[in-house]
Amino acid sequence: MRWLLSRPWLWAYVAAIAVWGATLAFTGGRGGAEVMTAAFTFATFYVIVGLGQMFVVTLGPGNVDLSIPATITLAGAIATKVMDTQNSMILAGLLVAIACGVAVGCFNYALIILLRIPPIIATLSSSFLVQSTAIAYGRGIRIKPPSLLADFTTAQIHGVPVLAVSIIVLSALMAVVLNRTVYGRFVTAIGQNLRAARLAGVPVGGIRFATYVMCAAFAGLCGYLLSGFSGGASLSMGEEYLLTSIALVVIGGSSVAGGFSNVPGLWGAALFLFLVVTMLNTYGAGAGLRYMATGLIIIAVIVAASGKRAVR
Amino acid sequence: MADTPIIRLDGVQKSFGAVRALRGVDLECRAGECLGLVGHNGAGKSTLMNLLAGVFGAEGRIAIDGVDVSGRHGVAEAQARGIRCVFQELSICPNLSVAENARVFHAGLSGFGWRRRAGKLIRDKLDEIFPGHGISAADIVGDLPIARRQMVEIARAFTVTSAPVRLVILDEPTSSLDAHVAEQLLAFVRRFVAGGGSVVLISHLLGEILSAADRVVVMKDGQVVAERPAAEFTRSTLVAAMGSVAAEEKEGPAEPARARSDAAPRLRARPPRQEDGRELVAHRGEVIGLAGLAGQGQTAMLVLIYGRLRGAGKGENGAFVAGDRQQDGVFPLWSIADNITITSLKRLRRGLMIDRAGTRAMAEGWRERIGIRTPDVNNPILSLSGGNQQKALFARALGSDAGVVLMDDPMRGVDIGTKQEVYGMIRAEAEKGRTFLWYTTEMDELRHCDHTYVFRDGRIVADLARSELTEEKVLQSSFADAS
Amino acid sequence: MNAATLPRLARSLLPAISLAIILGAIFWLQPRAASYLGLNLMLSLAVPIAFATVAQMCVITVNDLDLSIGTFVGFVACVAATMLKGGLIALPLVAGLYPEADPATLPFWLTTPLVGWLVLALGIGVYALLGALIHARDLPSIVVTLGMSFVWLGLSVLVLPTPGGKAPDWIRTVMTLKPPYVPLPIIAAVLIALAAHLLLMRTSYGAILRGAGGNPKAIERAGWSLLKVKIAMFALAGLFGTLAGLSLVGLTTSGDANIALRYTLLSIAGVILGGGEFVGGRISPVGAVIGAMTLTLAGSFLSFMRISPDWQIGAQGAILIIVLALRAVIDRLEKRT
Amino acid sequence: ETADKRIALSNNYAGNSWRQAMLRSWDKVTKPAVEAGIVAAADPFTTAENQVTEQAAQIQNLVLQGYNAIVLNAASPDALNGAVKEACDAGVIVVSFDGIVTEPCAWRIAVDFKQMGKDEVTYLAGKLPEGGNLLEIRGLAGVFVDDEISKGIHEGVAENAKFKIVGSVHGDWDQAKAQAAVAGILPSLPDDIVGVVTQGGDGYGAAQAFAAAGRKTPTIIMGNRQDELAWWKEQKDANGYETMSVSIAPGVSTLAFWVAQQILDGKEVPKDLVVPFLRIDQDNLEKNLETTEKGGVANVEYTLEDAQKVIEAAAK
Ligand SMILES: Nc1ncnc2c1ncn2[C@@H]1O[C@H](COP(=O)(O)OP(=O)(O)OP(=O)(O)O)[C@@H](O)[C@H]1O
Ligand SMILES: Nc1ncnc2c1ncn2[C@@H]1O[C@H](COP(=O)(O)OP(=O)(O)OP(=O)(O)O)[C@@H](O)[C@H]1O
Ligand SMILES: O[C@@H]1[C@@H](O)[C@H](O)OC[C@H]1O
Ligand SMILES: [Mg+2]
Ligand SMILES: [Mg+2]
Repeated sequence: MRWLLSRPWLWAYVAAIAVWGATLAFTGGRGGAEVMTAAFTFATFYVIVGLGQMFVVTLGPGNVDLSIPATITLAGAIATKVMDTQNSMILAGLLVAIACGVAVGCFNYALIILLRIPPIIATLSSSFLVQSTAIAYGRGIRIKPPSLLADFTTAQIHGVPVLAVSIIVLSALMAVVLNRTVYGRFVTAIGQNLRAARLAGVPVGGIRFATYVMCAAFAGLCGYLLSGFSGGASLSMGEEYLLTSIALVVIGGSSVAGGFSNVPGLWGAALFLFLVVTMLNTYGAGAGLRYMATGLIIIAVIVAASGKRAVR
Repeated sequence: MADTPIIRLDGVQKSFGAVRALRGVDLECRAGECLGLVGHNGAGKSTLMNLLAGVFGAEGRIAIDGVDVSGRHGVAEAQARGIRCVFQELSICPNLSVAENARVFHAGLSGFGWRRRAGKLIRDKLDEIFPGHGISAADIVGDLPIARRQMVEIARAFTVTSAPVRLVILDEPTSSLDAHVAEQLLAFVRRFVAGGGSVVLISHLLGEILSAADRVVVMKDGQVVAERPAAEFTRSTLVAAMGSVAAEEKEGPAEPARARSDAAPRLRARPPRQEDGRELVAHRGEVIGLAGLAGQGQTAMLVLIYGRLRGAGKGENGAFVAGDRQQDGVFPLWSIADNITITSLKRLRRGLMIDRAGTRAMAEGWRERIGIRTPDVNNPILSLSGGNQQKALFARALGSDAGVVLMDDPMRGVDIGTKQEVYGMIRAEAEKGRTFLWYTTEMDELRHCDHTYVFRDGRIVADLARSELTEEKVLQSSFADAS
Repeated sequence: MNAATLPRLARSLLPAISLAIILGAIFWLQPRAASYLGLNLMLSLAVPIAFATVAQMCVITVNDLDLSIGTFVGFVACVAATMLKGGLIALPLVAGLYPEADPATLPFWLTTPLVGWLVLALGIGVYALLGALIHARDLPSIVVTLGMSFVWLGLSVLVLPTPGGKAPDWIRTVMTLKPPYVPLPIIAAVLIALAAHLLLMRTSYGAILRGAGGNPKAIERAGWSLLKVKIAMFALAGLFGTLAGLSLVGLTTSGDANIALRYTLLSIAGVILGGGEFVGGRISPVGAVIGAMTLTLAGSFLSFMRISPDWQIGAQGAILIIVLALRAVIDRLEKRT
Repeated sequence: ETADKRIALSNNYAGNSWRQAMLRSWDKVTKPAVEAGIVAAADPFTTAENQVTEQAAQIQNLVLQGYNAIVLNAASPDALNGAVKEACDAGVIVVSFDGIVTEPCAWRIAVDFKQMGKDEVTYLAGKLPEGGNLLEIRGLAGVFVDDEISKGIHEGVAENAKFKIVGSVHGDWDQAKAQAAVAGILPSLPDDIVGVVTQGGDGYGAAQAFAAAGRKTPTIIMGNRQDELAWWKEQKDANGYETMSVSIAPGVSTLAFWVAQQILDGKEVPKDLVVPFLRIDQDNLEKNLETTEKGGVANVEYTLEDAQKVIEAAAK
């Protein structure tokens, strides 16, 4: 119990379950399992980008990647065009999407390191360029994903989305990377004290580079899977991931000041964010009330979580 | 003295979780006296001073001017009653100017022309304590080297506007100052005390305590274990009172000077601003000293060499022991073990993953070897006292496989017992072939060096073998023009 | 003579240099812009952005970030376009309750614009409260203000479900003033910069406010209340945000919930462009205002360049990069000397 | 005579297929017009972030650049009035379309969005005389178009009491968003949803969400996007699925272009013009699908003659 209470991610799960319960209270318990299925389905995409964003945020104050939405869009557009609905090209599409992310990541880091632009502004500027590339390349034309990819991304076994299970495995892997590998330790060290990290022998440049690239690669992966899931890429497909990816990291119990983060919280936060919208839709709240409630609930969760953290 | 003490503590206790920092301390500070406070790292000195300054409360009785204020003693009250504190970890705002930092200290410094008044206030005090300080009131504090920052903070504590200054607590004020400036400070403390003020002086430099204090209080494990007039202590009785196991420092060179090897040096480096052909040369197994007044480019030299060693990649490896531990050393969210093992992680791998048993064993091993005072190496690093944090940083460097260890005035805040042990370790490691580059502001430590380079204004101005090393020579080249 | 003063001076001049360069480029591309009318047109929208940037700067001073300033400005605009002109009855929500009422017969409390002022004051109060909350519970401001951005947006949609309303005439009059010789936006920018500079850089309490960003512990140990500092800075942000909303609605003449979403990132970029830093209380009010004007002009510059629509968005990114790269170049040059 | 006149397109958003088709149509029609010397220039401009303030600044810049007319797809019907007024005062003709502005000095080429929403319900009433439960997918909150279409839908439902809207979500005119919103609310809705009323760009996402939940696909109104039409065709061939599709044709930008040209030419043009929306039904689905670019939007472009006809019709 003590162990549980001291987990930083606890509150994200508590909140998700509470919101889920509130939804069921309205429907009289009907559709609980289906809501969860839907929640896992969509939380999956949040988590993919959340993983990358979390590592970036862990690098310390001011580190954040605002180019995620544009990267998702570009990777989705390029991948669907490369695959051109052919099942034989699925793997090629995946590689292209990830390569596209890697390229954006390299560009981001080049701005940060060569031009010494603060990451927030660097990634914001690069997102404009990437979005333009996506427009010039795809011109907003929607190409259907290969059927196998569409099937894989939407497959369910007994109501359990296959994609969600795959990403849970990926998350577990990233949790190990964060906590048990030298890379993960180094990221956390840089986030706490950059100067000290450099003087303690951490290859600061290399680690930061790897992290920005990894984050963009995850965004590329998300764009690829998302275009498979929703029947093609669109120019606006990444939009909602801008603020969501940041909210996920922090609601999940990681520190925005860097140097301290955890993976399980991402899932709690992702489920929570999806379920809040579902709950408010179910209650039939108008747009105004819905926005307000969403905001207040986010604040409430962070207040509740902070109370616990002070005790620790 | 018949008058009531300015502040009086009775059976004060303070715990941080499981750590009992103070276990029933009685203490009195009187007007017109300098109280010296010594004790090993983690003895509870800083905790006690925080208490006096009202930073936090504690169990037990606190009386100011004979009035019991237990439970309602706070920073504002302490200041109103003329109690000031220069904390061990710097407490000034790096983004503000010197004058603005003075204003922060004085709520009354406001209204039209406050900046000019604040500037004059601090400048006058700096002139008084540290003649020739070279600090302007408009300087941004963050741009100043650490020694000057410390000078600003000390001077600020003595400035007066509305509330009087009666008791000033100086928690290791000289740790970042060179001998010359430290001398200025101690002289001022004597003058201040002579004028009826009261000072509590904490220092690990026993010479300072013995020369400046009237009365000495010795703390050990959260308790006062001895309290006598300074005149009744000698260096050795003081060390004995602290319960330090270390033998008293030997005088003079510990061993005969060795001739420098003719083999190719392990590294050579020239300061960027050096105009003549002088350069720093280090061989395997040597301990090289970097001396001079504080902030003359020694740290920059170390950082430069460190960067070059890392850039070179394979072969040579450097490890750095930070002196400014908050800025350059400590990872504040991590445990002691994590802090010690970070530089050695690549060695402590099994497959792709970090070997947990291995890291724990390493941390435990160093806790014992270097005597870090903590029940558990998995406690947060910030739960350690300043000196013990410093020991963890030593463990980090000595525990790595680095061939060259760069030390940036690393003994700041380390107690005398530990120092002796660390000196021994450095010697032993050097014998095994490691090279040490050691910047220090303490004359005594240069005696442990095979070769000493004196820095002034970012340049090497003297190059002394161990046999040539004397205090006069170092001081002379530190000040005089290199002619 | 301190060795550090020279680089500092160069860096503090940098925002002004960027502004001059971009202005020069515009005049070269479009000589017609170099006129009273041209400057007035190009810079009028810089006024609300400058206010928003100063608001953001207040929050950044104490090491926080405000992700809600954009929606807050939108909220103020919606309130100003409704209640500040026509009182409560100007709200579509309320008007629905009195379908056929004759305005003349409605009670005072339904028609008085005082309600609008009250709501705006409450908005600033909420900002102050946020500061208190963030300090008291040691919350990450990014998340709290992210939450608030939804709250303000929701409130705006409630106040004004579809874009519309009408700005009070006096705001419109003020914002369209045509003073002789110097266009209004330039006068306004100078005044904003001056006010913020005096407030934060010259007053004695301003030193405390900035010091709280540099070393909060030191401020606390000197006996100041960090709670008060946070409240003051957030309330100031609310005040400048309100001014941003009012000046914006004076220019657009009507409100829209989504009107200023962009201000959030724009204001952050403005502060950085102006030489401020995210942590450590290092800020420059004059720089921030110049930064805001540079960003506004960057947009004009682009439309004068006539880039293919596909790349117009990207070009905005490129401009940001180039202006900031200038900083790196000067830094490098400095290091070499 | 407009050979020396310059026209600019000020567009607030380019991030969806409809807007991209709109820009392509503009290019397709105006390039030849410029080459033929009908006008001197017809340059398109798009803002980066779909923001009123950004577009206001853009309009001011276009005025500075000396364009004679600005064709405007506005981010807000009211909030650009200040900038539009300044343009008019400077002698610039402003013609707004799709996202129209209310400033009296500007021309408006409006689609009756309210009617469009109402027509959706009327269609359903004809097809499903029994009535039943409906799901509404709305667009982006706080935007005029969203509000108008939704109003029309609700009016339609009020007139057809046998229909009931049991759920309403915002899909922001985006397939993926609509899919997520529908998937979230579906489990809590009754099993017998008979129809989904939409705003365009969200029908395919809704269909996906129904399929994922294992529910029977109701009659989903489509919004002329090619992927929606293709899905409809697939279903039609497989099981005779019936629905209709309706939206504004992106090519309306070209109508606005000609209208601006006519005004510059000195023609008397009424301030308010209405264009019909583009509706696709069961019988002309194939024909429309054929002419719609893969991944694009069903479209009509206008010629000068078409424009003159529209103007004449309005003048009567
Ligand atoms: N003084 C500084 N203050 C803050 N950030 C800095 C400073 N110097 C460098 N950085 C940042 O630290 C990062 C790493 O810089 P740099 O490449 O010099 O590190 P490094 O230790 O040499 O790493 P590597 O060994 O991998 O080359 C860069 O992102 C840079 O922006
Ligand atoms: N904030 C804290 N949380 C937990 N433990 C603490 C805290 N501050 C001090 N301690 C513990 O209290 C004890 C006394 O620490 P203190 O800093 O007073 O020692 P000190 O005598 O000043 O040592 P040094 O000479 O190294 O500065 C130490 O064991 C330290 O670990
Ligand atoms: O007119 C609308 C257009 O502005 C939006 O982008 O997509 C849906 C359309 O109906
Ligand atoms: Mg101490
Ligand atoms: Mg010391």
